[in-house]
Amino acid sequence: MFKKILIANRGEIALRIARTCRDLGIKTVAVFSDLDLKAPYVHFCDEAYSLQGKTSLDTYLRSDKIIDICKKSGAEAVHPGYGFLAENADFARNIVDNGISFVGPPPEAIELMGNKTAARKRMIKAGVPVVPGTETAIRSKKAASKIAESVGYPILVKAAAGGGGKGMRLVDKADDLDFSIEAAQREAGAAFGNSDVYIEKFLEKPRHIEFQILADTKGNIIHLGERECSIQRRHQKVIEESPSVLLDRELRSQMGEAAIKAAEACGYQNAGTIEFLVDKNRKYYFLEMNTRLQVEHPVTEMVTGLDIVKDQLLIASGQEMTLNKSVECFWGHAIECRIYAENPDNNFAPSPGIIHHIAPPSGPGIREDSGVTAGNEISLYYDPMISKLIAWAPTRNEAIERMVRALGEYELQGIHSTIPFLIKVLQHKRFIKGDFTTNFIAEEESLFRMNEKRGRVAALAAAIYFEQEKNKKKFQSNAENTSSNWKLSKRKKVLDRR
Amino acid sequence: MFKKILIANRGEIALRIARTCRDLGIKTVAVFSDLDLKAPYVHFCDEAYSLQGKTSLDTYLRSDKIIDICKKSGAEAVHPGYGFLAENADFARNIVDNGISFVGPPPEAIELMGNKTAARKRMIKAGVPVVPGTETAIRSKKAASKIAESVGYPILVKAAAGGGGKGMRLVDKADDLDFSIEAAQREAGAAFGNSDVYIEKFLEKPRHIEFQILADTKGNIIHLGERECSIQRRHQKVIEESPSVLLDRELRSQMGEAAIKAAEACGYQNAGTIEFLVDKNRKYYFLEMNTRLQVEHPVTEMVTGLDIVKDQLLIASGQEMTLNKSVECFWGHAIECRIYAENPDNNFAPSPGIIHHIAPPSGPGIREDSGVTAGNEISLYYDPMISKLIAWAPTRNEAIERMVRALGEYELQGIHSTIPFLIKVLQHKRFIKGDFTTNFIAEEESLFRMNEKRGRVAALAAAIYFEQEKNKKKFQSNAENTSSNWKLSKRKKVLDRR
Amino acid sequence: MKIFSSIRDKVWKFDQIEQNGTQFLYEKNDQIHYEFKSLGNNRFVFILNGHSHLVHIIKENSIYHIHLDGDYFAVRVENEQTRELRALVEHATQSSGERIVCAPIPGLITKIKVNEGDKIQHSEGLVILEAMKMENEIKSESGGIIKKILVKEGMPVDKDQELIVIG
Amino acid sequence: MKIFSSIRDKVWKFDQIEQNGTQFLYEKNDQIHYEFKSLGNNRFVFILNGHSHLVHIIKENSIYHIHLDGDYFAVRVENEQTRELRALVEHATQSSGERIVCAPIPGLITKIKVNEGDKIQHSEGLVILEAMKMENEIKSESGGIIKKILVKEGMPVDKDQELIVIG
Repeated sequence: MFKKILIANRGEIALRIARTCRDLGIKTVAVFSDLDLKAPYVHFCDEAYSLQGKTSLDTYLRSDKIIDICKKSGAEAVHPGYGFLAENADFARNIVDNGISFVGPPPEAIELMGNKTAARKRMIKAGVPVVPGTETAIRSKKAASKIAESVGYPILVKAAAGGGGKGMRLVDKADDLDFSIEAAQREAGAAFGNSDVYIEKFLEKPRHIEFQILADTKGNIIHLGERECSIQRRHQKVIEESPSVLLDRELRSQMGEAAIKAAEACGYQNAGTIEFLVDKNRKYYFLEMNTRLQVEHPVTEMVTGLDIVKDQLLIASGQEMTLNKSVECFWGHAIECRIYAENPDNNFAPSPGIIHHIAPPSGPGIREDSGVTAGNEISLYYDPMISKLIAWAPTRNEAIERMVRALGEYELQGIHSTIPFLIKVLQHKRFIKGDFTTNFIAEEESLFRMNEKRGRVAALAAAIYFEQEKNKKKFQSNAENTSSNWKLSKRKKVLDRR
Repeated sequence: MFKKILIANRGEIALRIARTCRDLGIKTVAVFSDLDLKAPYVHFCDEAYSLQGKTSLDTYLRSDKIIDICKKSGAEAVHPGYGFLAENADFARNIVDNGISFVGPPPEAIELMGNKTAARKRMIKAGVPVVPGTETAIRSKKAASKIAESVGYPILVKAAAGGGGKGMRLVDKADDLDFSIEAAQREAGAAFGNSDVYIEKFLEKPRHIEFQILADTKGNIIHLGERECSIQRRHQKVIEESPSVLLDRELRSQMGEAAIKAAEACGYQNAGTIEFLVDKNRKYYFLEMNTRLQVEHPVTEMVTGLDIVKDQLLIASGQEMTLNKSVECFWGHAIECRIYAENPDNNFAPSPGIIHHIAPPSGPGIREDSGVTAGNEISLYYDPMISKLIAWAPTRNEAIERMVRALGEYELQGIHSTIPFLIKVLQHKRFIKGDFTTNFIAEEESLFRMNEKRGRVAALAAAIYFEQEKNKKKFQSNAENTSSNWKLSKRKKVLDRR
Repeated sequence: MKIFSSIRDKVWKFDQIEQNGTQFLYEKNDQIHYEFKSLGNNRFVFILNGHSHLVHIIKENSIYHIHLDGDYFAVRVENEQTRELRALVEHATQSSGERIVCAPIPGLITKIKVNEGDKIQHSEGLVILEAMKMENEIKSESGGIIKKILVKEGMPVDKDQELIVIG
Repeated sequence: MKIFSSIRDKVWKFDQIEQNGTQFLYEKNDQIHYEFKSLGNNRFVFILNGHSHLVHIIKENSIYHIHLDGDYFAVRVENEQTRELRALVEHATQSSGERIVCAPIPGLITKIKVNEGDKIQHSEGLVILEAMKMENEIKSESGGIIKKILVKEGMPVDKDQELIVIG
C-alpha cells in the first residue's frame, strides 16, 4: 500500500478521501487555493501545500503545479476525487508518466468513455443496450432523417464531444430536424471545437439508475448494486438512494451484468459507475460511464458496508479488492441529500457568503460528509455543494423519516441552503411511494409552496423580535440622552417587568 | 402506538429518545431544570415544560412534577431514559397508577432486580450461574467464615441494598473478615438504611460482558448479543463494543440463553441488560440486571440494525417487537467511547464550564449521540458525560481506526474532556489485541504518559503564540502613546514586513 | 399598535396592546401566549402555546431571515407607519415608469442578451450571470423598452448592483 | 531572546533571533520553518516543516491550553526574566514554610478529614469535594501540620479557592 498520497481536490471529497487514508495509515498531502486555507480538509491532511491562486483554472486544474507538489512532498499516488481533473485523460497520463500512481482507471478508459459516440459504439459491440439512434456522427441530412423516422420522434440531437447540455437539441417533428441539426452543430463546434453531432431517441420521463463497479488489476470485476438518482433539477442530482424501488432481483441482476460487460468492454480498472436510463416499460439503456468516484458513493457504502475509497486505493496499489463477487443483497436502505448553497425560494440562485454558525445533525442512522466549518466562506469560484447528508435505516420509509428529522435538525447560518426544499421533496407523497421520474421536480409546483402553518410561526417570531428590538432601542436612546437617576430607575423597572 | 410521550430525562439520552419519536411520528414533551433551558433536547422536543429548580432532587427526581406535566400536556407514556428515576420502582408504579404507560419493565421486575440478594436467589433458582457466595444476608460470624472458606479468599462483602461501591469491602484473608463485615454493615446502614451484607467470591481481573434483552407483552423474549464493557475506570464504563473478542459462537449462545432465562425468571418485559463477569477460564457469572435502556445501547444498534428505543415504544404500547428471534450474527463491529467533561491529566477531576466552540466529527462509520451545543454550560449539578461517539466498521481493527480518527477530529473548547485519554486507550497494543480485563486502566501507567512528539509541537505553537502576542502588545502601546504620523508609518512598515 | 408580518403575498396582522405596563400580542382578538429567549448567536427558543421551536433570526434591513424547523422564511415586518410609507414609495417608482433590474446574486456577467432601445416582453431573458459554475439567466419582470444598460460582458457585479433600466 | 515552553517536567528551549528586522525561531541551532495563521475562535493552522496541524490555543495567565491532533497539553511559556522571577517566588514561598491547598475544581465540600493542628503525611486525604455526582478526594502534596482550615463542610467553593494552610 502507498505510504503517502496527494489529494488533487478540495471540499468534502478531499476530506472524505483523507479520512479513509487516516484509517489506513496513509499520509495525505492537501493542495489548496488562496480561498481554501481555512477549509477543514487542509488541516486534516498531514501536509498542505498552497496552489497560489484563486480560480479553478489557476489552482485545482493546474496539473503542472500538482505534479510539482507530488515530487516535493514525495507522494506516491494522486487521488483526483470528482470534478476538476478527475476525468481528464491527459492529466492521468501525465501523472503516470511521472512515475506516480493514479487512483483511477487507465487513461485509455477515461478517453474512450469521454467520447460519446465512441462509447456508444463500444457498448453496442459489447451487447449493452443503448438508447436507439445513430452509431456515429451524422454525415448527411438524408441519413439523419431516416434514423429519426426509424427510432421515432421526439429525438435528441447531441454533440459527440459534449456534456452539460451544450450542443443538444430536442426535436419533436420531422419539419424541425434540419434546422436543429445545424444549430446543434454550430453550438457544439463553438463549445468543444468539434461540431460532430448524433441522434438519439428521446426517452420521456425516464428514471436514472446507475451501477457501482469495482475492477482490480487481478482481473476481478464486480458490481455493488444500483443507486437511483432520478430526483434531479436541471440534470443535477439532488437526492440519491440505494436500493431503487423500481428494481427487483431479476432486473438488478440483468442490469448488473450489463454494467460489468460495459466496464469490461473498455478495459476498466478501479471504481466507476455505469449510468442507465430506464423507461416506463422497465427497459434500460446505457447512458454514460463516469470514470471516477461519484458524489453519491456513500449510499452504496451504507448498504454494502464497504469503504469504496479504500477499495480504490487497494486497486491502485495493485492489491486485490475487499470482495470478489458482486453484491446480491443489501443491508437496509440508504438515502443521500446534497446540500447546496442555493436559495430555493429564488430559483436556486447561488448563495455565497460566510458560514457564521453550523451545527450538523447526528444520532441513529445519520452520516455527514461535509467540507465546511464555522467561519468558512462559500465563494463564487467553486461548486456550491457544501455537504452531503446520508441516512440509513432497515427500510426505505424509516430512512426517509430519519433524513427528514436530520435535515430539520441542521443549523446553518449566513447562507441560504437547499435544506427546506429537500424536506419538501422527501415528504411529497409521490417520493414516499417511489412514483417519480427525472421530471419530478420540474412537474411538482407544490414543492415550492409555502407551509403556511410554519409560516405563521415565523411571522410571529419576526414580529416579537421586531418589538423587542424597538424596546431595546428606546431604552438605549433614553440612556444616552440622560443619566438622571429617575430615568434609569424607571428603565430598570420596565426591564424587571419583562 | 402512542401519540405523545414525556421524556423524564435530560442531555444526550433525552435527545436520543426524542429522535426516535420524531421518526415514528410521536410527539414529545421535554422537561427541563433552570440550567437546561439552552440544551438541544429542549428545542428538539415538540413541547417543553420547566421543572422549576436546579438540583436533580428539585427537578429530574421529582415524580410529582413529572406526573403533573404528563397530565397538563396529555402525554400517554413516560420514557425514563437511564439514571434519575429510571430504576425507581415506586416511580414506575406511580406512573402506571395514574393511567400513564411506563416505557420500561413492570415495577415488580425493577424491585426484584434492585435487591441484590433477592436477585441472586432468583437467579440461582433459575439455573443462571452467579458468583459463588451466600444466598442471603449474613446472620452470624460463624456462617460467614464458613462460606468465605468454601468459596476461597479473596472475597467481597457487599451491601444487599447496595450500589456505587458503598458498603463494599474486599477481604484478602480470614483474619480481616469479622472486622470488614462490621465496617460494611455500618456503612450500608448509613447509606441505604439497611445494614444487610452478603459474601461473594472476588473475581480477579474479570471481563465485563453484558447481553441486551428484549421482551414483549406477547411472550416473545430474545437477546441481541453481547456488549463488552471491560474498559472501566473506578467501575465507570469508558469504552464499550460489540461483539466481544472473547466470545465465540458457542459461548455467545450459552450466555445468551442464560440471559434470557434470567429475564424470564423476573417476569421481564421491555429492554433490559444482563451483566456478567467472565473469569480467566471463560466461566461466566451473573452480576446484575439493569432494568432500563443502557448508555451503551448504540453499539448493539449498529451491529443489529435495530432501533432499541423504537422497540421499547412498540413493546410499551402492547405491540410486537421488530424481531422474533435472537440475533445470531452481527453486521460488522461497533465501538462506543463516552466523552466526559473531566481532566485526565488531573486525576479525572470534573471540568465544568461553558462550551465555547464544538465541532464533532463525522464521515464514514461515525455516529454521535450528543446532548450539547456551543454556548451550553456543563454544570456541577449533573453527570459529566457530554457525548457518546460510536464507530462502525466491517472489522474490529477498522472500527478502532475510525474511532481514533473521529476522536482526533473532535473540536471542543472551554472544558477539559477525556478525548486525549480515550485515544491513548484505543491505540494501546493490549486494547488492539483484545487482551484486557476490568483492571486495564488501573494497570496501565502508560496511558497517562505524555506523547513527547506531539508535546514538542504544542510547546512550539505556544512559544509562537506567546511571541506574536507580545509583538501585538508592543504595537498597541506604540499606537496608544502617540498618533504622530511618523510613528504610525513606522508601525505600518513593521506590520507589512511580517 | 399593529404589526404586519408578510411572507411572499401572505400577510399576518398582529396587535400589540399594553395593559398595566405589560405588552400583550393578539391575533384576531386571541391573545398569543409565548416564551421567547435568546440562546446567543442569533438563536432563540420560541415556545408558542407549549410548542417548542428553535428559531434563527437574522435581520437584514426590514427583512427578517427566519430558520425554523428545517424551513426558511423571509419575513417583512412593518408597523402602520412604515407600511404606508413603503406603499407611497412603491407607487411613486411605478408611476415614474422606470424599473431597475438588479443582480440577485454576485457573479460575472457572461452575456448581455439585449441592446439599448430593444422592446422586450415579460419574462424575456436579459443577462446571463455566472456564479459557482452555473449560468443564471436574469429575466425581465415586465415588458417595456431597454432604456439603459449599466454593465458590460465580462464584468463582475455585486449583489443588488443595478444592471439594466427598463422604461 | 530565549523562550522556555514546559509541559509537566519537560522543558523545550527555543531561541528567538532577529535578522534584518525579521524574527526567526531556532531550536538547538536548527531554524524552525513554520506557518501560523489564525482561523478565528482560538483556532490556528500551524504548518510545521510542511506538516499541517489544527491547533486550539486558549491562554489562562501564563498557561497556554493547547488542543492538537486530539491531544491536550498545558504549556507554560516563559522568557528568561519571567522564568527567573518565578523561581525566586517559588523559593520564597517554600522557605516561608507555608503551603496553601486550593480547590482544583468548583464543587461542594462534603467532608473535611483533618483538624487544625493535625500532623499529616504526604498524600494524606484532606477534604472531599463533590462535583457532578462524584466525590473527589483532595490530598496533601507534602507532609506537615494543618495550620488553618478556611472552609466548612457543606460549603460550595470556586475553582482555586483556598481551602487549607499547611505549615
